[in-house]
Amino acid sequence: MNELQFFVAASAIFFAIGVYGLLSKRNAVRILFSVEIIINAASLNIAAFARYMPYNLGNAQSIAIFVIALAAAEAAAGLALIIEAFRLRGSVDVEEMDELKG
Amino acid sequence: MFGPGQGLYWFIVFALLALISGLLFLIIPFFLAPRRRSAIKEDTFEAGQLPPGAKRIRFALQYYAYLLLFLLFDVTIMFLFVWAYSFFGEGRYGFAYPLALIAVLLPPLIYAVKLSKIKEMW
Amino acid sequence: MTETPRGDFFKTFRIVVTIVFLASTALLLYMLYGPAMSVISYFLRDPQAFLVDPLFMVLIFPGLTYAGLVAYLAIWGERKFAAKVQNRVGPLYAGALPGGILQNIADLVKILFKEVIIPRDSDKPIFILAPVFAFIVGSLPVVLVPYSPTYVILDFPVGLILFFVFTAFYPLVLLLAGWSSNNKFSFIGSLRALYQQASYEIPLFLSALAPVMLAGSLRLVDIGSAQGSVWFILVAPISAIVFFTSILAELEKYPFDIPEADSELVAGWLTEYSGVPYLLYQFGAYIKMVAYASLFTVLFLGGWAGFAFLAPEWWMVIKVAIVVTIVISTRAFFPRIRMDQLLSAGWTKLIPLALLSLASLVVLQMLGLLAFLR
Amino acid sequence: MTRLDYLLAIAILAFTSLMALLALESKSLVYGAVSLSGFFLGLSLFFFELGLLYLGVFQLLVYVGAVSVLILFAVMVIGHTPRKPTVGRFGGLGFLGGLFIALAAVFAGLAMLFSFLDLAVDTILQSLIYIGPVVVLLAFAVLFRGEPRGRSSYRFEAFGVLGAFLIFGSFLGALSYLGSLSVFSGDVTFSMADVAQSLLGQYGLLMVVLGLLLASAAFGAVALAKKEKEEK
Repeated sequence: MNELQFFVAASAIFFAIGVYGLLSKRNAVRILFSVEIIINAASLNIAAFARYMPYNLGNAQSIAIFVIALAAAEAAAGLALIIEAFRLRGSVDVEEMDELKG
Repeated sequence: MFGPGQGLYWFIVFALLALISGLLFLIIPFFLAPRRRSAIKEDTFEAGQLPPGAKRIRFALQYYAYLLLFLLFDVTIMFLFVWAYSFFGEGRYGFAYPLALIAVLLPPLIYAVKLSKIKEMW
Repeated sequence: MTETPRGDFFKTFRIVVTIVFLASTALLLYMLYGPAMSVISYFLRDPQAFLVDPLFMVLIFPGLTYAGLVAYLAIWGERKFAAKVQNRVGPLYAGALPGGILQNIADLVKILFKEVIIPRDSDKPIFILAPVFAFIVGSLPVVLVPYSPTYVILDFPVGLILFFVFTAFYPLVLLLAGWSSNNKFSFIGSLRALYQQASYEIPLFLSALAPVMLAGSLRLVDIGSAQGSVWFILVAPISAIVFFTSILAELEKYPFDIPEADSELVAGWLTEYSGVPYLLYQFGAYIKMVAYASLFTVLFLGGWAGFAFLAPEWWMVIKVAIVVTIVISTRAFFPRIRMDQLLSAGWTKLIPLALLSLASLVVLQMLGLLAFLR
Repeated sequence: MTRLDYLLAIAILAFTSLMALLALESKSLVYGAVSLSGFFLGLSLFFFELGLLYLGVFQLLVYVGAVSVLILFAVMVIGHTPRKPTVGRFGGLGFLGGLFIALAAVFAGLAMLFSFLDLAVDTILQSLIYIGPVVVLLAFAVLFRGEPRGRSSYRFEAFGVLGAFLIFGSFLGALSYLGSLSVFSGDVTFSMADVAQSLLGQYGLLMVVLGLLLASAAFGAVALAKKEKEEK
């Protein structure tokens, strides 16, 4: 096996773990964790390809950095939403957030 | 990447030393110090009073905005570090981008600081 | 005084800690075996060469022994100095001529024999391990600071940011410590500390941009070497002042010791800690202070630049000693300020000042006055 | 990569995937948040291993230094599930440690075997190496989960495992294709100038737009977190 394969497989493992969490958890905080894991897996993928395919390392790092910054913004907004939901109903279970159900 | 000639090797040695000395200090009192447990001693310490009410309390979120600002500035300053690194490159990249970044950050800063001063808002 | 049954927890915990301890000791011995052998083989022929060996650096000079020694002297000096200012005597009996200089060793022995009280309702794994992490996190930055181009353990291309990374771990540790104590005072104290650290990290980073701009590098050795002709404190004085103030806030030193305000919050986030864990926190904090003082010296005070009659490392040591003295003397001089004042001062005064300093550097560069640095 | 580098990378992989699973599966949310910061740390170790130092430092400062703190803070605000006896959780940790060591041993053994024999391993065998840990870890995740289960919970579990397998299965094809490529495995030297050139030169405008996005996210978050006037 070559090195690129190893790192891409690592990123795939993280991605799969993230998808598992996203599908099976009902706690909003855990869902946020899963999203973070998925985003991190993506940035690892970018980094691995940049290192082992002869591309511009600077560009690859910038793109991964943008991914990270985006995820930071997402975490800030998501946490504020979760705290607000907790204030309104005293629970962060996404199954119970069904006010909009017809 | 990894060998006795490199700094990283010695970094790991240093970290291990710190870990070992910390754990050593943690282990020593198991042998030296007495351990006589009692209910009052292990109760929560609240300056001599009996702790009233629940142990964990809900607290006001008054300065939460500062934490959000911290996250925002953290990311931006990492960009500014790159700009500062290339500052002496004959002004190749100019001052437009950092100026724009800082200008973009100012409104949320003012908003958050203003809000955090009013206790009733939280 | 009823005896409560000893839980299974401590048995398991002691086993786990011992296993980790033995494993890391074995790894350390394995890693040190080769270098130590080579040192022994050449030491008799050439003792001078040992002084620039990495083993020497890690164990003695910029590493553990030196940092621990400076931290020790700083603790003693802080007590003695504050006592003198407040017309007390301070440490007196242990140790002969300077007066009580062995007091800390006496205290260490006392603390080792003290009972470690673990509150019943605390979250025990985090409660016990948090001080160890605080100690590690506090002592890791020492690795990165160069004492001269040869005396540096880890010469990292983005060393300045890595230094900030290590100090940025600290809020995580103290939040966990305050939470796991399960005490109202602890948690309020740790929240205060968190807000304070988060608020003052930003001016710290912003003011550290000035040396990076002037030296054109993020490698600490390069930044220090760039100050051979002129120290950066002369070029960017505002940045230096902001940096020093933020250091005081990060270290929870006296005008900013709100997290541990002993007259309001018992001991802040350290309320439930006693004995050895408390010692680990305090010692980690003082080693962190040494690291910050050396970073301030490298960034603004010219690093190892000095006259030729002393080796560059000695100049660095002298400057660090001066900076540490200034830091600990604040305890005697300043009152404590209020939480909201502190936070809004960080965001509304220090950040604009740091940005102003950067703007002044840009203007100087545009006028062509910074050409002498190149 | 040398053999030592391989072992290091495998250890990091085991650590990081363990942390990711613990973040999702640990009983208390605070422990989950701490494990999540461990996951971020492990990922930055991957970046350092790849030689992308600035990216690794960025990851550490933003994720471990800021995002983790924010998440931990929010989790502590929300409160936590009622405490379980510590013995059970610690027993779980012991089991986890055993699993971790076993996994690391399996990984290390396989890696040593391949690097010693230097065989042209066939693709199915490689895929097995990749699938193995995921199967083990996911089985563990299903067997030992902390959150109280509702009646419909097992259905979600099943969905989760199925989804993870589908995703990973779709990666496998790509993985076996990557095995046939010839990659550039020489040394790369990190240079800050590269990053500066691309971040300020090529993507400068994008950086400012990202700043705008971050600022608006902070605006929104502050506005959400503050109390409405009417609710006392």
